[in-house]
Amino acid sequence: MSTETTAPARAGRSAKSLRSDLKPVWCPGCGDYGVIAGLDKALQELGYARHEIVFVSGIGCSSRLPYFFDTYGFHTIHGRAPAVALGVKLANPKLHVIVVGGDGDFFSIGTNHMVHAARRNLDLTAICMDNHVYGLTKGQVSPTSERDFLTGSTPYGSVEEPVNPLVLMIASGATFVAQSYAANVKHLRETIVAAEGHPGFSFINVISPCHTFNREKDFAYYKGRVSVTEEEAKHDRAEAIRVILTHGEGELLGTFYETRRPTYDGSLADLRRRARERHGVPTLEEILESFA
Amino acid sequence: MSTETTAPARAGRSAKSLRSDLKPVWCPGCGDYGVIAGLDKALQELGYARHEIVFVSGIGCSSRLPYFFDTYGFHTIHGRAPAVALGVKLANPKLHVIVVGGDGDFFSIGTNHMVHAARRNLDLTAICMDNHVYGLTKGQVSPTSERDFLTGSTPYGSVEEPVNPLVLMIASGATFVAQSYAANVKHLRETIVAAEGHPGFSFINVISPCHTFNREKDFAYYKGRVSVTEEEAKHDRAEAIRVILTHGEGELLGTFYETRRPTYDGSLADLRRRARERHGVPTLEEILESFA
Amino acid sequence: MKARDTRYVCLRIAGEGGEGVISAGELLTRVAARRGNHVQTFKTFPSEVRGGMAVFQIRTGPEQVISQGDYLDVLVAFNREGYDRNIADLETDGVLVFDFEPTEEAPVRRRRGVDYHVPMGELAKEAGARFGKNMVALGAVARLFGFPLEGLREGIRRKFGKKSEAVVTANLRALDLGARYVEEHLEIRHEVRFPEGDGNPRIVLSGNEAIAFGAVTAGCRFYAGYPITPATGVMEWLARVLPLLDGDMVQAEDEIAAICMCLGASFAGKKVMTATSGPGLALMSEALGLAAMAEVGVVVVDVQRAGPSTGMPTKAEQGDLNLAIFGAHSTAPRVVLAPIDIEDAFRQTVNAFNIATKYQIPVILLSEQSLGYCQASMPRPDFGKIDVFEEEYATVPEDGGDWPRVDEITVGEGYPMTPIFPRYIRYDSGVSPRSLPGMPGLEYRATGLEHDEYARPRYDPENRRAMTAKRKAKYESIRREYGGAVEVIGYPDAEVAVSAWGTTASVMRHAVLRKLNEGARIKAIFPKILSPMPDAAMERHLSGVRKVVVCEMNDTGQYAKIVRHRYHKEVQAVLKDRGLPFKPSEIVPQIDAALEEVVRI
Amino acid sequence: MKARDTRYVCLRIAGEGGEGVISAGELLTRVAARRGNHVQTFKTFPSEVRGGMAVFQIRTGPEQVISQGDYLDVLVAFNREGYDRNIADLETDGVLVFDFEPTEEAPVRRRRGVDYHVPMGELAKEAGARFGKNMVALGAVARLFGFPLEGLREGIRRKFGKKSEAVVTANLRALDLGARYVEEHLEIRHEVRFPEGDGNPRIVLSGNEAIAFGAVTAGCRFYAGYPITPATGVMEWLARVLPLLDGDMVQAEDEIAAICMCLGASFAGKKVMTATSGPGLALMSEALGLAAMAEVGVVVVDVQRAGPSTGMPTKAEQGDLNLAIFGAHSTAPRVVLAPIDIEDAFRQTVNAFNIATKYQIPVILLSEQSLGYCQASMPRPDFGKIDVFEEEYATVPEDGGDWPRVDEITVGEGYPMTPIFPRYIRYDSGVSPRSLPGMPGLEYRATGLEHDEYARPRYDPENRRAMTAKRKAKYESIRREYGGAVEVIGYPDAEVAVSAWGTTASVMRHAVLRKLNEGARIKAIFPKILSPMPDAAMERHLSGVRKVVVCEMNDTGQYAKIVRHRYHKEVQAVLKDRGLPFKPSEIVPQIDAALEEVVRI
Ligand SMILES: Cc1ncc(C[n+]2csc(CCOP(=O)(O)OP(=O)(O)O)c2C)c(N)n1
Ligand SMILES: Cc1ncc(C[n+]2csc(CCOP(=O)(O)OP(=O)(O)O)c2C)c(N)n1
Ligand code: SF4
Ligand code: SF4
Ligand SMILES: [Mg+2]
Ligand SMILES: [Mg+2]
Repeated sequence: MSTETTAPARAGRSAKSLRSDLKPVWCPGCGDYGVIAGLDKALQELGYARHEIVFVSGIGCSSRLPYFFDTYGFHTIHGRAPAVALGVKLANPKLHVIVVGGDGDFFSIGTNHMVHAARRNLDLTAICMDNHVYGLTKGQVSPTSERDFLTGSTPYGSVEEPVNPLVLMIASGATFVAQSYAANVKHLRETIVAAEGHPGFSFINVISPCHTFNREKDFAYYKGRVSVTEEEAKHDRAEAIRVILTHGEGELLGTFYETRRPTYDGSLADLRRRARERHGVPTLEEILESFA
Repeated sequence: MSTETTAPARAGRSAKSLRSDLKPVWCPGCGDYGVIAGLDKALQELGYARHEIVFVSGIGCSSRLPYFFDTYGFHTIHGRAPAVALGVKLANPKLHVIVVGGDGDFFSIGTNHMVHAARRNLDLTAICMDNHVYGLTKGQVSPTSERDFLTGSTPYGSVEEPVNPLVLMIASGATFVAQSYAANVKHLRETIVAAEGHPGFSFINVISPCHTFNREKDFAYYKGRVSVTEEEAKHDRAEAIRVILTHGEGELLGTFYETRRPTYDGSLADLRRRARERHGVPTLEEILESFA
Repeated sequence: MKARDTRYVCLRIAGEGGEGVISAGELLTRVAARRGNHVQTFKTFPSEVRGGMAVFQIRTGPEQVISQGDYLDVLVAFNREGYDRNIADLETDGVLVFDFEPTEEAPVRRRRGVDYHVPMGELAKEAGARFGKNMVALGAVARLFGFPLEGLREGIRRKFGKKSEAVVTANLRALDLGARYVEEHLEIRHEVRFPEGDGNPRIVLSGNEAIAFGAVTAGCRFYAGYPITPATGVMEWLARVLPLLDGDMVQAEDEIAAICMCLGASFAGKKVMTATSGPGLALMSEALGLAAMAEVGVVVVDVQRAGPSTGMPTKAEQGDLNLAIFGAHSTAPRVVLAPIDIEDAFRQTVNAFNIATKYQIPVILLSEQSLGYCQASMPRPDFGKIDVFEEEYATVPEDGGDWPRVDEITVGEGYPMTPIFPRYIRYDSGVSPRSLPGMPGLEYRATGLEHDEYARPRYDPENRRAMTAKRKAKYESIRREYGGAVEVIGYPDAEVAVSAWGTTASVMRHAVLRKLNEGARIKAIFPKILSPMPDAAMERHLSGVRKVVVCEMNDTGQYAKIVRHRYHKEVQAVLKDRGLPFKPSEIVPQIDAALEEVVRI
Repeated sequence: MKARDTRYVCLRIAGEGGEGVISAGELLTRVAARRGNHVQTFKTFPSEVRGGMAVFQIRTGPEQVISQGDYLDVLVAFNREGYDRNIADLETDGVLVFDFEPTEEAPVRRRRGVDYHVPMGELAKEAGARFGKNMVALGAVARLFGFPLEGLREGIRRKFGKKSEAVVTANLRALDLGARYVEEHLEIRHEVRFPEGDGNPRIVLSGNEAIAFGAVTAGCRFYAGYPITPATGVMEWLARVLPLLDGDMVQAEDEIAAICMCLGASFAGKKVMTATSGPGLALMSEALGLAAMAEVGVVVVDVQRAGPSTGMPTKAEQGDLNLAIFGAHSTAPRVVLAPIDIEDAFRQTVNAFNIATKYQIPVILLSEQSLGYCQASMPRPDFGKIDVFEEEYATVPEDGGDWPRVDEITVGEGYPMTPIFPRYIRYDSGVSPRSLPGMPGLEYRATGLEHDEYARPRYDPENRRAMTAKRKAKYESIRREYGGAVEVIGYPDAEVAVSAWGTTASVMRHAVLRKLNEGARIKAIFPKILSPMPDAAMERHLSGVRKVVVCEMNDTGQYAKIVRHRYHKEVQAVLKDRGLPFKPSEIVPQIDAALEEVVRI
């Protein structure tokens, strides 16, 4: 398959947008609408054919996203999207695989898979719609919620230190780590385009407010508290972590870390090539002889 | 219960050592023997009563450790020891809970629980016996194995970047992070004593060679390649990570990071106290009235 | 087959998610119970947070309400969709209250019955209550069906008082506007009236609350869980209450962590619980095996929802019976209970803790979406009459005496003979007294490996046989204790029986009482424990029965197969897998058919 | 009941883990097969990496070896413990070769039979082969039982050649010293002889290898797994072979990731497999539900081991049948197969892929510890005769024509009517043609939510009913295709039948053939698919049967209950849960008892 094959014309399909006809089920004003917009723009800019894109998601408000694009998609189970995505990408490395999900999906039940996807440096982009709360289950504390956060499951305030997704992903071995914001569609688009251009595991944490269950942290709250970093992306892990951790009040957007190392899919292709060069490509009959 | 109550004398119990009569099933020369020795010495130095110690482990050669101490223990399932330990500690915060396991147990199947235990800063000590390989299942690649490592599951060499347990634990929020070595029982003992003295989640990565399945990295290999850091423990996360990552060849022992913040058990005790102060301690009958 | 009991009223509100359908319904429910009505409610809402349809239904009457009945007496439709999707459930002579414009293509067409148009949205705007449509509706409903407004006013004050006076005022205004609209614009042309309360204020609990409260009553002081619809309510209730009782509620990182935390706390002496739904129970399968092997008690609540996989998370199904009974590798004894209504949920939860504690075994409590979200009035429990099992721990033998004798198979070659605490000593009951970490002289290591009586790993065949038998013995003890746990209604010698589990049993009870009233010779058989099955009692009650009608909310008849295969009975399996509970009217004809057939034979 | 067939020889080597028991055994096995012997082996070793007892057993004869037989003809004991633990299994007139000093308190006491002391350890030291005890033993065995040394020498060269010439030389020296010791010091006083090979070199595979090779044969090109005893062999074999076939083997971070990676790769067009054991299968329960709902084919191998929980990881049990069949929340269709021997493992694996691919469904292949680690000779498969199912994908309608018509229920209100690819179109078979990511114009989103034919989330009752029926129809199609998949041996009109699954069926076959030889009127019934059960054929073959002897390696009779409950047969369940497989001699008396009883009635 290749980009030359064009999809058949279809009634109702917009010439450029990759959006599907399904209306998002999100609350009006949900940050995730901004993420859709940024993604759509980025994908148009990248010129990807819709049949070459695969959105993989877990479960959560945010994980509903694949339905709203007229591309391939796999709406899987809670927390497991990175593992499913690995299978998709290795089965067909030509596909553009984009993993989307929420802060709970990625950094609570899904942490193990995120850490290992980052470590392997599989060539895909993971976009976390971080609203610091469990949206779909109607408001419980999430691993990115701040201390003292009041929710249905923390009626006396959370006593847990939030995880910093950016730091965790850098520590785990992600090779492109950025933060963006649902209300800054331009920045989001640019960041997604850059992440897609990066060969390896790219992680974008998108601040995507849930004004239904995280009322304080709505768009108004972020107004004036969000700024785009002036600094260049660091190539040094400790340095990048320093930039993130020493940033004072407010939220910093930007690409904090970027480095190149062999991708997992690339290394495996290389491994296959090396193995076959050394041992040849056996027929079934030849394999049988190894049992003789 | 308290340390004053002394356990009944028992035939065969050594006056000081906390070791049990069960002979370890490990290969002769396994690094884990050193870990037992260091632990035994540290526990004696700390003067803990055996009935107040609980070893919690997952599955692996290393996870067999609880049998070899005559204390309480829970030999659970693969990867889940940190979660079980949380339950033990919260049920009875007076207990000294020590989680032990292997690199696979902690950083492959168990990653999610390790990250969140660190984040919560539960007051316990986790000791990873890091042999960079799966011992019990007879030699497969582990998340801490180096690239190109040849094992049963990587006959053409591993293509994955190893995870750095120290960096990952610091990034996750552990408040005491150290590395030690099975052959340096003195350093190990001191590190364990310090970790136990630290209120909060302490993580010690112990290089513990498996000469059976990671033949190259035996004690001989480490001889001369292991040094104890001269630097003080950093209180700054980025700094600590820098020290670990910029260290050149060889393995560095020492405490890299130490900080104080509220422990999970402490915060929960506080939360309970606050809640009861505000709302009182209801009887069942009073709770019933909330349904009226 | 019309057997409407006019003393009961069933009212449904249907609207857009976010329009306050649920909260209005809950307010009405609580106020009704306070004045002494018996009530039972039912709700569904879309898994989308906003949008989609939300439905709240309340059935109320002079006696304990045991099912939702068949048809609605009143439908309150906030919009066209609410009408379209629900009108079929309204009695032909029922009352419709609606707020939308009927058009020529889509008229509100009913042959009989009474319709009232109330412009709820408009009135809400008028009241300045942005989201007040639901209160307008309540006001109108109160006036239309003779429900005292004062109770509702008081309810609004209690409910919103904590928020702000402005909210209270706006809602009160909306309520009054609704009532006033009825007074001023509508002529009452129907008979339906809310029943009078008997003046005994009742308590109202949802299934989730009944379970959470049951847990606390049984002594639960540690809960770890992970949010999941429709079980989250259990966790959220306990998050508020446990700290007040010096207990902890931990939101774990996932379901595997949740059950493992529980096992740790149970090992260290707490009574523990976790609650989840099907996907979470599936994830807990491995750890449930550890609980069985290490003999650590734990109560796991599964508030079932429609699967498979994520399925329809806000819809009802009784689909997890197989997983609950069989979802373990190897033989890992576990107990399965399934409450049939709110009061039963409370009592079975206490029971679950007693079994888990006494037998050191995992107990799975199968609740359901339609129970978890359903609210009902129940009598106030008498705490003095509730048995709560408290464990006796092992002690160190006095004067340095020996531990209780253990069998010689436990003395394996190569194993040290130092006398240590025989944690897994084989008594006839299969249960061995345990110690808690912190107790001096009783150290041992709980383990998921096969082990001997001293908790030492052992793989030899003799030991294996002995320890497998030990764990099995425990299971048999439970069977002895609960062998008679079957509820039977009707004629002992009936040739047609009906059977069900969970909430379907409650609905079926309704249908059976109706048929018994009509003089039908039938009986209903409801096992109170689903694993181990109370075989002796089931067989006794089934003997002589020629046909069993089994109703179940799943696609394959998981329970029907037990009755058919285990008891070799001819089963007429009535399966409903559409995300919604049974109605009595769907069961009655099945009983009729079975009766007819048996007569024919 | 002595029916020893002296053409077969069964030899066991027992020693300390790490003494090379297994590798010596495997060498002997392979060399025997090369000279045309039929062989089957069995091994156990402690889960501890070093220490504990290791046992290797080889049975060889002139025809296909279908079980390990009852007693040993030869026992080679490397030490006292090896003797003590195994001597009971040696034929009273069997041959013992041992290396330890009998003492007065613990003599080597046998009434009949021949004993040879061979100082293996000492000779190994003499040979300068540090770990050469096993080769000394092989040399002695070869000389004692007439096995050509040259084959073993060649085997040693092939095995160690890659390491270094020094290793080869040391091992060869040890071999020769063993042989020489026999020649010089022992007088041969026994009859047992290794059978002659027929000169047709055979292939020898372990169960794990047979499955891995079957997968590759069926077209598997993606494997993700997590190491676990006793399944790791599947993964390690594929790690070597898949890259050569341009496929990938991924060691996942855990079992949940493993199956999810497989689902992703399957969705994108690969034939996929993962292999695990009980604890891993338990962890995969949730994702298996996703596979069923999203209709993504996957083959999951469970090499069962003794549980519950971690249990006895190196010991055998057939304990996961319930979990395999029922381990899902809600109704999640899945297929369960269980090979009975090595050749069957190969063929059933191909079969599993065909079913998974054709029906887009998860298939669980239940292997066992005693199959995974057992090696056996099998005939070379004829690849031309093996059916491998290849999928036909959906295509875009030509000339912009319409998609195939779908039923009107799929047109939900509020759902856009744009004609999109009906991925889950409801055909009678329940199977819908799919597309792969990368195929233009056929975009869709696979999903674990309930959905309509266009793969759009939908929760309404009508759609639910239709889609549940669709998934069920698929299940029925499989039942139709495999309804006759039952192997039957013996008299069609026998009143006594025996039945079993997995490797116990293979042992049982041995016992049945023995009884049939003796003229017993019995039959054996082995279903070749365990879920969905081939009911039609099972009922046909069971009709007229008055008693069924079911043998099974678990504590509760998971399969026995199926036969008893599903087919209403009187079942004599013979359960063995001691970590070790059945022997024919344990089955024969059960058949006798059943025969007697049926005659008596
Ligand atoms: C195994 C499992 N556990 C729990 C759930 C319930 N659940 C669905 S989404 C979700 C978390 C939602 O939070 P997040 O990932 O942050 O996404 P958001 O809704 O905020 O976008 C949970 C706990 C589930 N579907 N499956
Ligand atoms: C759920 C589950 N998966 C897999 C296994 C098999 N298993 C046992 S230990 C182990 C890993 C051992 O490696 P590590 O944790 O590094 O410990 P080591 O043996 O090296 O000390 C594995 C994969 C298991 N017991 N349970
Ligand atoms: S609940 Fe929050 S995250 Fe979910 S759709 Fe609404 S605003 Fe968005
Ligand atoms: S295999 Fe390795 S880790 Fe395991 S006991 Fe032996 S040396 Fe130690
Ligand atoms: Mg979120
Ligand atoms: Mg290891």
